[in-house]
Amino acid sequence: MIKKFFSNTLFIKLSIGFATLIFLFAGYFISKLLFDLSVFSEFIFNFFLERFSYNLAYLASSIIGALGIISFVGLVLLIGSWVERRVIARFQIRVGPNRVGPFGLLQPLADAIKLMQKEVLVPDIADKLLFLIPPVAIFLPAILAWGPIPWGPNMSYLDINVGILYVFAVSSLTVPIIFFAGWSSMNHYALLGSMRTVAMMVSYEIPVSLSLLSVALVTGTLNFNEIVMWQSNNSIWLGLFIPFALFTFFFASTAEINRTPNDIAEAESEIVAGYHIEYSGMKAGLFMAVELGNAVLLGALISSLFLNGWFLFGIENLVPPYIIFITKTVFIYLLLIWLRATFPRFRLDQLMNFAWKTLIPASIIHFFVVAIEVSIISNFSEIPYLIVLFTVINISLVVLLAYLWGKIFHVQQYQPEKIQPRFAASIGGLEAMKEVSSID
Amino acid sequence: MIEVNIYNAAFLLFSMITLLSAIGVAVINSLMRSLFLLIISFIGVASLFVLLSADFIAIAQLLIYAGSISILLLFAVMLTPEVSINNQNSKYFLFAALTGILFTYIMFLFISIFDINQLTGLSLDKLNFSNTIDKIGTLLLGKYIIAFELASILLLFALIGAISIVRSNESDFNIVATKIKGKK
Amino acid sequence: MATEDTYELNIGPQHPSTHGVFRIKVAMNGETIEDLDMIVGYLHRSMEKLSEERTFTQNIPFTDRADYLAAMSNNLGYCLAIEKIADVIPPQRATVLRVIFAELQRIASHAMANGTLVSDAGAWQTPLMYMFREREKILDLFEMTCGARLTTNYMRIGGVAFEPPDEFYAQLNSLLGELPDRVDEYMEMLSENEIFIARTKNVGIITPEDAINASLSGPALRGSGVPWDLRKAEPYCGYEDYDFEIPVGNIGDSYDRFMVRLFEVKESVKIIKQALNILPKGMHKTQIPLALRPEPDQVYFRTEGPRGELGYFVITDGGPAPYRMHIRAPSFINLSLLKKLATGSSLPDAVVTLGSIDIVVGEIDR
Amino acid sequence: MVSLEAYLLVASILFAIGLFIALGKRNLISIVMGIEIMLNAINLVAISFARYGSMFDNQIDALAGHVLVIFILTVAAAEAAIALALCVLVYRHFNTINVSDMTS
Repeated sequence: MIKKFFSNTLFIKLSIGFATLIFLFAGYFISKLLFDLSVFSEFIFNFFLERFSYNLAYLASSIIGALGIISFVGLVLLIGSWVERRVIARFQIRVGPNRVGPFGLLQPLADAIKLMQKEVLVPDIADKLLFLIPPVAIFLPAILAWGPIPWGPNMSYLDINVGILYVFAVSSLTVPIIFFAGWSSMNHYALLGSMRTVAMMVSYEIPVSLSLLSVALVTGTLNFNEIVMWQSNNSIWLGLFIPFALFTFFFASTAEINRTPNDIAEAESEIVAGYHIEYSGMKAGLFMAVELGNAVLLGALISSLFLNGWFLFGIENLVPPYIIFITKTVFIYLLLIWLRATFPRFRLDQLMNFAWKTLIPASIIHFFVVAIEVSIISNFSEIPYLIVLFTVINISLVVLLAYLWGKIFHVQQYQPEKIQPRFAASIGGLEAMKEVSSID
Repeated sequence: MIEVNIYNAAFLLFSMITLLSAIGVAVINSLMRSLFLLIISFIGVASLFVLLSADFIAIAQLLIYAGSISILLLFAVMLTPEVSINNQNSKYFLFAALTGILFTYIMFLFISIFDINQLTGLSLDKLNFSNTIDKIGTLLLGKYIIAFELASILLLFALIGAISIVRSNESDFNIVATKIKGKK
Repeated sequence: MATEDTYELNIGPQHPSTHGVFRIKVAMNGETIEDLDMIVGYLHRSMEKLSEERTFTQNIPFTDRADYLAAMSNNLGYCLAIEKIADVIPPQRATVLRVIFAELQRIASHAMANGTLVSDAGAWQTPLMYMFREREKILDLFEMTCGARLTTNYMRIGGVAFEPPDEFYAQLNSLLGELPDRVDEYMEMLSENEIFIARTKNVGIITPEDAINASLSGPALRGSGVPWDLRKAEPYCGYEDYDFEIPVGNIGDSYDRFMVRLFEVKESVKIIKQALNILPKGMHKTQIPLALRPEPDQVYFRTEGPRGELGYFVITDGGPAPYRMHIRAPSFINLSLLKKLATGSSLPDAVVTLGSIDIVVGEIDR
Repeated sequence: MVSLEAYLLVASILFAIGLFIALGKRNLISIVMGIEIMLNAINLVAISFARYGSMFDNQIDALAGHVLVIFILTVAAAEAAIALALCVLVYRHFNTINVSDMTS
């Protein structure tokens, strides 16, 4: 009887309903309790300041903040690879990892354990020192760049005035590290991959910097918090106001972090794995983890620079702001996964041509346009809705230009009906073969 | 006696990183390894700039030295293969070492006779500014505008010059080489 | 091979885009391929020699392993050759069943070829997985009929081994109903995809003259615009009774070869539908002597496999085994043009070209 | 608070190391590296004087050292580009970038 009741569908529905209610209540209280995490770091700082010296308090609070960021990144690396594999599996009509733990959630852990058990092979002719440093060193820029990210009000670890430049400078440190990884392997594939990386990153840093420059121009600051506040004060998302900068930043960043369709640095069908071909075991795993972390970092950067950070139409007063921020980040990350599951890869020369002949000139022109608009806005600040007007103009311009670009350059050239195969009957059947001349 | 605090510890750490990796650049025979150490030395100098409350300059140092000039050096090494991998001393290295030691000694003398009491940095603290970027921008586009424009022209010429030097074919080079020889 | 300006790179024998244990030794100058050597033989199992020791029927499993992605077509070619030399006439039902299975195999093989081509162009296996969906259904049909998915060993001298079960026809009909939609889906997904066009259009162009001089066949030849299909030119198995078209490409680039394969899938669907309509009742196999001893003779019989002209050259000396057997493997001959196509192109283009030629190493090395 | 002396000490040692590299190495690229280290030392001196200088009346003048460093960075970038282009050119001509080999 009791057994029958427990197997009843009504019971299951009831228990699910109760669980949801309890979860909602608990979530409400927890969110009230954890609304502003900066309270805790302030508490720790004051605790140490009262009992010990300022130095110790400074050290303790900074270490705790760093641990917070590192633990978040670690969590991202653990769950992110599961999310990526699972979502891509859905795209590919598969199930994905589903064996280890509930829904396969422990699969990344199992992978890590497996990778750690594997032998680390060092090629005999490799430069041993330079071979062993990069897998560890590549974590430094990946972690350091998380510093000035604004998680919420009062919740950025490095609230510095040069935030954008800092992220840009720190992430440019990955270039030599990747180069040393490829060079020291003494493998031609690795060398090809690292030279590709260096060439790509150097080229695509320019559009990235130009798009970030237009962000700085509009907001008048390089501080992440102030950029987020500017967007909420003017009640406009920068991604809407300067959509071309958003596109440039997104596309060029996918080239910088080696995501499809720009993952030519480690194109597995061409140069097998690129710069980390000779790394085995956990060392290769570290490179892959950093790639994943960089993808999430890109999501965080875009959501704070272009998508108004932790603000979301007043919802930030109800749920903790960092939850909103993480949601936006995850959204961008899912977009990256979508791209990865869908697109083939560009060729190196195509990407280079696109960077130098299209993206950089367009970015420079866009920068001038933004400068003119900003000066108009600052000179006629008494007119309301000027920003909205320019937003509409910018969006329509970008759409129009994209349409024209596609119209002029590609659709004409490759009209589907022109490049489709013909049927032999329409060109004269097998007799048509005789027309093919000059057979030796 | 130097007080033990975070600032001093950081100074010691960063200056040690800078100097030791610079010494490594001088000592190590493999050019790639010394290049790696050179990048670390650049990063150390950038960290020292942070300690000197020059945030913008620190980031610029990181961007230009560690991010760009090191890449240029890497490209140069890759474009001059095999023969360029070693980083050995020339026959003048004893002379060079003597020069370095002499220079350091002279600088010690200068520093020791320097009246340091004027330069405490406390007056700068009184000026009380939190953001150097807009001040630097005002200076660059105000007082030093001509130098700024000249620097941009210099960069442009360097860019064009570097490209034209590398792209020039052998006959052009011969002309340049004969001119240099003629000057000798 | 490598000069002062170049360096040597081994693509393979372990490389994701050589589709097997096939090795290309490349002299590269930067990203450009200056010279290349193709080295085959890593999968050599000496089938042609081994077949001299086995009876004609025992040799059929070898043909499964030659082109392991098109076992049915290889079975068919071999059996037709032996039937011609031994004057065995299969029953009508067996011939129609052979057509059905050969065309199903062609669809499966083309799905694999196109999927791996898109993977070589850098898509993260999504199109490959989509195309595997149809291939899996076809392999299910094979398994239902003869118990094996890949190495089918289904055709026999004088017919086919087994009668398909009853549920085979229902599943086949539902598959035929959805296949044209699937092909349209791929066309929507890939043939107008900017990146895919940028990667494959004008890459690895084979002119019709080159194609004919290098004795290319199959989609690689038809992609160049040469309308040559053995099913039309030298019909066998009653192909002359079916109504189907031969798609040919425009300029002979990788994109054209890809599209020709997609269109051929549609034509194969048409053939299978017609074959199901005319499928007669009766025996699926004639009785042949256990040890077939044909008169001393020689025969070269060629069929249109998924990769091109699949020929079997068999010499008999009156014994129960072939005196000599040679397989004209289409992949091997198609591959011969790679050196010309890849020299001077970049590494990614060479990979796409290799993928569009669609080699199977089991057939190359035999 | 570390005094100005310490920074000057570090800068002078760094400069001496750079001098040693620039004078005592065979490889042209090493010499360029030495020059970069020397420029770094000079930057350090400029910034430390800007930080510790007490003769400034207003904020603007206090940052003159920073502006100097920006110009040095510009010149360093230009110099590195030209010097390394010359290295490549020399390599193409002499097939070596060893200084002592080139003199003979």
